[in-house]
Amino acid sequence: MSEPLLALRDVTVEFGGGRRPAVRGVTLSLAAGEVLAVVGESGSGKTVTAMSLLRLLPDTARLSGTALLDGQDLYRMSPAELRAVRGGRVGMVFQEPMSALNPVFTIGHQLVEAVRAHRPWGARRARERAVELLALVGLPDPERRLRAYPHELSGGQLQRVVIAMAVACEPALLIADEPTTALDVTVQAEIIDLLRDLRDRLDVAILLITHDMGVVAGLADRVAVMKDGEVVEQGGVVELFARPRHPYTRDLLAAVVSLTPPDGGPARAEERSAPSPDAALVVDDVSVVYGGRFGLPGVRAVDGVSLHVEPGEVLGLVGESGSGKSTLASVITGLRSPTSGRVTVAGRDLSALGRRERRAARGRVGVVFQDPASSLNPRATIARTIAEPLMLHPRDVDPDRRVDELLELVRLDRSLRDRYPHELSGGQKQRVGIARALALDPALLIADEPTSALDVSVQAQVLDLFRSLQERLRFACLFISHDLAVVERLADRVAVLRDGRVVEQGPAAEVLTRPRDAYTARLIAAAPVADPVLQRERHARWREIAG
Amino acid sequence: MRTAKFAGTRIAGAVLVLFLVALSTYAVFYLVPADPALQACGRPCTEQNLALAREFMGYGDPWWRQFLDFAGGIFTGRTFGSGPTAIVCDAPCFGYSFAQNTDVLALIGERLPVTASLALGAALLWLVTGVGAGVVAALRRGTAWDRVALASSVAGVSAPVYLMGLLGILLFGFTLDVVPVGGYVPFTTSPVDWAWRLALPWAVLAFSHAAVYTRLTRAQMLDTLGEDYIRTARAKGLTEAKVIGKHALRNVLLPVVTVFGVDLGALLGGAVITERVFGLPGLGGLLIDAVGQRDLPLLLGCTLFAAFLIVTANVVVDLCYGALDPRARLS
Amino acid sequence: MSEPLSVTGVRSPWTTIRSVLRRDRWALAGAVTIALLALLALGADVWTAIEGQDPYTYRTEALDPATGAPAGPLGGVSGDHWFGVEPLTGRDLFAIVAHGARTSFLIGLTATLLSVLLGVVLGAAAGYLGGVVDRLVTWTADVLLGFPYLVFMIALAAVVPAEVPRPALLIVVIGFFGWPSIARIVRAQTLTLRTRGFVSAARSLGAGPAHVFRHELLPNLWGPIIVVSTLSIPGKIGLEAALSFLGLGIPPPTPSWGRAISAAVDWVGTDPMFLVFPGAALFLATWAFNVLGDGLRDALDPRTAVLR
Amino acid sequence: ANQAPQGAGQATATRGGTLRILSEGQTVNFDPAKSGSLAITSLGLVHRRLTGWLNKPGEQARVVPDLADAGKTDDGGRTWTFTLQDGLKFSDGTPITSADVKWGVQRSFAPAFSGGLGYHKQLLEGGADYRGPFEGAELAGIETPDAKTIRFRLVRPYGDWPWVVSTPAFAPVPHGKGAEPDYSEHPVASGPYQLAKYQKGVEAKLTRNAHWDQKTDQVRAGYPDEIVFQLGQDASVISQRLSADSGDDKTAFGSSFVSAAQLAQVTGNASAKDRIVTSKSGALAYLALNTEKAPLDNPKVREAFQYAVDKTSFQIASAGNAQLAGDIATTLITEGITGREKFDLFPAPPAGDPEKAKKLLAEAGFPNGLENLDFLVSKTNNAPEKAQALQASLQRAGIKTTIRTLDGDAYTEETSNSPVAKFDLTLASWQPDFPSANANIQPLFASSEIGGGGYNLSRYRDAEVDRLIDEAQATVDPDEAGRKWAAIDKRVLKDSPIVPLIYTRNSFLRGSKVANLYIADFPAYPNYLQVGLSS
Ligand SMILES: Nc1ncnc2c1ncn2[C@@H]1O[C@H](COP(=O)(O)OP(=O)(O)OP(=O)(O)O)[C@@H](O)[C@H]1O
Ligand SMILES: Nc1ncnc2c1ncn2[C@@H]1O[C@H](COP(=O)(O)OP(=O)(O)OP(=O)(O)O)[C@@H](O)[C@H]1O
Ligand SMILES: [Mg+2]
Ligand SMILES: [Mg+2]
Ligand code: NI
Repeated sequence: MSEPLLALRDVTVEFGGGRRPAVRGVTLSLAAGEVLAVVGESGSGKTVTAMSLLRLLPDTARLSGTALLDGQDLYRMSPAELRAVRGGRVGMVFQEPMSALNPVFTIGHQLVEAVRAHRPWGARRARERAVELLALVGLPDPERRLRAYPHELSGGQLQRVVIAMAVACEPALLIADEPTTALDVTVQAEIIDLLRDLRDRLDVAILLITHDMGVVAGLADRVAVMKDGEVVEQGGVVELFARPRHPYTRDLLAAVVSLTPPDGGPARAEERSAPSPDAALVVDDVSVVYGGRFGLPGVRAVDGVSLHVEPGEVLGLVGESGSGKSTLASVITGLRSPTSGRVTVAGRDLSALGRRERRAARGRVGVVFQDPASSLNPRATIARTIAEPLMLHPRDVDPDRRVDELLELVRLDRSLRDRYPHELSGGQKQRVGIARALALDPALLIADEPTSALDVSVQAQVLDLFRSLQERLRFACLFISHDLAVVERLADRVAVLRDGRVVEQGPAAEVLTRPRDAYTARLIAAAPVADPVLQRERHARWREIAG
Repeated sequence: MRTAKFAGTRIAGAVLVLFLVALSTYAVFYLVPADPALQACGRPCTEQNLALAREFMGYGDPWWRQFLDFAGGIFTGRTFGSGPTAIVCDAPCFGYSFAQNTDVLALIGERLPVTASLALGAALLWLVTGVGAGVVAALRRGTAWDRVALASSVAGVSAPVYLMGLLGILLFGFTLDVVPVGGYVPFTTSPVDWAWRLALPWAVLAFSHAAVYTRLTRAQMLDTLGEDYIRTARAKGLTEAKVIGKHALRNVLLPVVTVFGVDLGALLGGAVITERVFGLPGLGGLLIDAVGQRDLPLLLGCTLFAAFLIVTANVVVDLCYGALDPRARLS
Repeated sequence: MSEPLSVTGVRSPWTTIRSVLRRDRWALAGAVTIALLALLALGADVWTAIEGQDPYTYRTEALDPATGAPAGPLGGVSGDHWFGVEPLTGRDLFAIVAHGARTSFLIGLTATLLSVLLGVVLGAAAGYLGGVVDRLVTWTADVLLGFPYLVFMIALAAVVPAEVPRPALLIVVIGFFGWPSIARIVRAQTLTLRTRGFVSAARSLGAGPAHVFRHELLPNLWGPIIVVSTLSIPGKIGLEAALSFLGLGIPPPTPSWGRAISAAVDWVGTDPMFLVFPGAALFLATWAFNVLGDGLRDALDPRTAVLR
Repeated sequence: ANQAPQGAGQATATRGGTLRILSEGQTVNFDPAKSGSLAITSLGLVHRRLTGWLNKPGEQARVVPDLADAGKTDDGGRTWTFTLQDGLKFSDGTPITSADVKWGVQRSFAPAFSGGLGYHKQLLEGGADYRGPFEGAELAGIETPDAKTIRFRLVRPYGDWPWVVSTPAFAPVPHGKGAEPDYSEHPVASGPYQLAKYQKGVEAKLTRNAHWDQKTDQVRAGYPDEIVFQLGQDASVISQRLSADSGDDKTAFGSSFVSAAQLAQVTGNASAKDRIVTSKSGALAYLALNTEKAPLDNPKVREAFQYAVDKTSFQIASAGNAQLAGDIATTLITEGITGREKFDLFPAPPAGDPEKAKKLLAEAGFPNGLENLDFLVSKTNNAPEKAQALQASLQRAGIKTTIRTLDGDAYTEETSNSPVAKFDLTLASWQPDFPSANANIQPLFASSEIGGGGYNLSRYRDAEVDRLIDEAQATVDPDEAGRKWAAIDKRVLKDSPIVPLIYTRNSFLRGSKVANLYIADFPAYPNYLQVGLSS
């Protein structure tokens, strides 16, 4: 076996404060052109391990062990050597794209900078490269996007920018931490394609951290499974999927939900149920236009959308990245007023209510935000964040007990109560967001990608919880997700959004098995399955449809 | 479009602010138990003389009338007295100072270059040193650097400018004899002399102002360094100088720019003490004289001008927010 | 709002301060200095009684008959006069500094508190609510900043009846004129903060402006607030002296640091100790509040709290 | 016209060079109508008046001829005639005539040019409602029978008229000129210098007036070729610069008083110490007692104050030591003034006699002293510091005071302008505008000077004193008048409306090359007209 490109030996990461090390004795290796997928429990130390390689952990972290890149220890490099590696030899995609970009610089600026940090290029040339990169990650209209600020892009779009940045200088090693979490399946498929292409063409080695077994199945050569800071099992992807040895791996694979394959039946006729008088949520012909800057035309992010959710019903909202899902959610939650159209919650138009009533009505709506990182106050502990709704709408419960209860519900350890957001893993933050949304037993829940950062086992638990809660409390839910399998499991009805318009809606089982719209059909075709062999076949087929 | 509308509201607001400043200055001035005409009454002062002086200077009318006359003068000009001794102040007339025998606008115009040289130079100096020291203090948090930066900041704000000025003159002017003391040489006459003579006043003014910048920068920098995008910038392989000096600093600057706007606006209105100590014929001396002599027209002129600068600085700052932080753009 | 959430992570300020003091040596030094100065102020009568002096009695015999400067080296420091004496009067400088601490602490701190309070509330309201509120606040701030407050003070000094307690008047006046600059800083920060996800999250839960201010904005504003307020203390103490001369302040002979310092500036050449003692007291007080402020800022920022 | 050089170690002045005067003020005013300048300071360099002052150390100031002779009256002081010298010329070369003097006086009546010394305005016939010459009217009280004679008719006999015509308004202004408000920036000169350049806040530069003839002038020496006023300088910096004595500062002197702190510093510097010029005497510093308000309306209570105050601590608070502060004052008439008699009605040690004061208070019905007197002081001139010294000394006699500081103008408003006075005590000082006892006493104690801008701060009102003042003013013979004033001095002090404290000495600092900078007994300012540079 040739000299590995990257070799981790006995890597341990500790965060002071007498806690258990976040990463313990991890030993991994990666050869050029190889894709190693790291999967595992949320909070098991995947991100910490990855970030330790570029020494990007906060000062509180203490590293031990060795991490050799081309035989050189990353942990002992001088600042100058390290700088050459960062973004040059090693590119990194961060887990939370929405906070990973500097809010005060344009996308273009940040991309150009990444290019020029390692290439002796002029501004013009770097800019051309930036456009090329954006096109490469499938961001439409790259020229215009260059001038956009991060807050003007959707979560998926930002993720693609972050990927573009990571591959800007054609690194030898790409560390991708959940690179596809926020992406709809079609884009996800494209990204996987891109990564594979990079690997094939440039012999790039990829350390892929993901919770999505479909992605693993489609891309990885080898898999390492982490739990509780340790690598519990590693091996070839086919081998591991077929014969998992460690019980945790087995659990993990068992927890994977997959989409029911299309039954090939005829497309359904268009159906559009009218909202009942006591619908929990009615969205009536809503449009949102983002004003353009400096005379540029605005973006019509939501375009005449009508939806409704009945009490006790789960409406799945799927659609490609940037199709306006989050924008619609922000309108429903009252954070943004629609350019036109009307939203009624439980029969009442929130914007027409008095302040007090509106406040009370808000208490009946729970929201899970797409970006867990930025939706948590960095100066508040987890417990306070979760208890916040209880402070706003005091209930007859002991807030303390309720917080524990909620933590339990989302499978978070009680010991996290007094931590601050920056001390949590991505999935942990996401679960905090879910706990907060459930704190008041809402009548309507708006959940924007609530499980995107969760590993399948936790995701399965959370989904089960969701289901049972939903059955018990009969809350209505607008469930935004890119994961069709999850939507299928959870939703009663599905609406498909594209370019701000609803292209199709109907009962989940039917829409997902017998799509009427071509776009929906493509989405379904692109959904990965957690079987390496099957997934590779499917992918080839998808390429034919897409191409 | 939106920027234009924003600028429009801001300008309308600025005019309103100036109007309010003028109005309240007038109103307050009439609260002051001192008769400006007393200055022009001479010694011995008699009731009759006093009444004459008052009438001539236009202080006979009720204050709001006088205010209207003043406001009108801006558009139409004014004439004081009559006959051959009448004083004509052409539009835009911002008042006429009887104590200085000059039209207020001309007086301000005469003094402005001095104050502007002083203020802008000092501002540049303190901005660079203050922010620089703040960055260093943040990066070397808890070390001797940090402690020294703190102690000198505190010294800067604690020591009266007057004291700093005197000590500076004593040390650099007389004992070491490295800089000339006092006086002002216009930039147009000799840029070198100009800078050389202003060096000490700049340093003194900067020292007393830099503290807030150092401390604010440090605090904001510490906040910002914890952000994820700093991590991203590092991961790109940017030099630390770029990560700090660009990615972090840009996010740090918002409050700094705010203070800067306020400070600069206030300073341009006259750095009273510094000008006095260094014998610089700037607006500060003019203002102090105006207060001391109850020279209402001059006082009002100076005040309005200072307010104008402050408001302008604030408008510029508000526009800068947009440039510095796209999220802060007013919607 | 009541505070039922003892366990939910909002530590009471006292716990924060205590934990800061335990971990941060410098903050501890600051706190100790503040405590000592407070002790000096509160026990001024006792200390000066021990010394056997008071801040009012003229002791011209302690002066150099040729110049009126203190007789003896170091500004007349001796067993009788711990800090020496004031030039031209021979009043005991230690007594002046100790008794002056009362005036200066009272005025400097309460006025700072008042302007910070006003500045933070108004600034946050302007930045968060925007629109009319924003315009009103910015305009008022601009008017106040541009206002010839010197004239106003002169007018006030002559108009306010002597019955109005001077310290209260001073605090209100100094506090009131101090808020605009703080408000502008807070406003600038709030403009950035209000678009952040966690603010939206709170709003979507039905949080009103008061809640958002208290629980979301304020914790993220501490940095600049602490900096600006701790640094404004010496300025406010100096302003007290200036206003005393205009007749708005504490009338002489009641000692105050500001007055002592401004008198001492003229004497730096001949009697530097006259400046050194009150100056050092002011420097120490400011420094102490700043290091303590730094410690608090760091403690309030969870990302840096664990360091050091 | 050459004075023997005075002052310790000063070299003899020679002709030539540039003299610099470092000044705190932002402006110097060279408009005679608007100026309140003494006859021997800045304005005198540019403008001559009808008469001038001759003041030498150790001698009483005398009125001497300047443009004209010292004046004659033949009806007991109601009509005064002055004859101009021959060969007088303005700086533009035109001859100076009596019409120009008359024009100048008339001009001072124009409302546009008020603000200067105006002792003549109430005295000249027709002056009460005269509004200046610019609308064509003439002042009835002035006649100019020929180009060299000028005659003044007064509304009442006034013995000090020759002093009055030494005030700025009696400088000539070319007939028909001077209507413009900024005449002060380009005045037509009659003195040895003319204003060559004037920049407010920066400098005023005087150069020689070629048409001035030394032979006609006995009060001006005209030594330097150029005199430059450096304006807007800080007092401390001035004293730093002059003590350092380097470069141009060698040929400079400061026009403002050297403060106690600066004196202490300069005293420590051997070379600078010799360059301090201190007046022998000066303005009367006094504590005014509001005679209209209880309990100070009781003369007995007021007398207690004469004993209660500690004049030594006041001296120290003023200048650091008695020597520099000035002698203890016991009379109203200041040194250097004709008729001054030295007496002490309330003999006490310099530090006061608190026991005697207590006794007097007890006799007056205040055995426990006085509580809560309002002690009003201006914030200017270190008055608060000096007031504290008095406060502490009054306290010894059981008199408790509260100091109230006011900004200079607000202070003037309350003390001299408002019809009623709220204060009990106030600290003031008075320097007469011309060297006559009249100018010492009348402005401070005539009942006509209460309120309305007058300086009778103690609001002293006594019909007999008023009558005596009128009488003394009408006396033409200086010596006889002097005796009358001295009697009034005693008469007034018997009532204790004020407590005389000290005759404040003023100290000035000069550069090492400045010569002939001396201060006579009156006034306590250097005579600018005689200053020159040593070679
Ligand atoms: N700065 C920190 N301080 C203290 N603990 C931390 C810090 N960062 C992470 N942790 C803890 O370390 C553990 C590993 O976190 P890590 O982010 O590596 O998880 P992960 O495997 O990436 O999970 P996920 O899939 O949810 O992103 C978690 O328990 C987390 O709470
Ligand atoms: N503040 C803004 N200004 C301008 N355009 C914006 C702004 N916010 C979002 N957009 C644009 O609006 C469109 C819809 O964005 P939205 O965030 O609703 O997408 P999304 O469906 O949630 O996508 P994703 O699944 O990637 O999160 C995108 O094209 C985005 O670029
Ligand atoms: Mg992670
Ligand atoms: Mg989204
Ligand atoms: Ni997923």
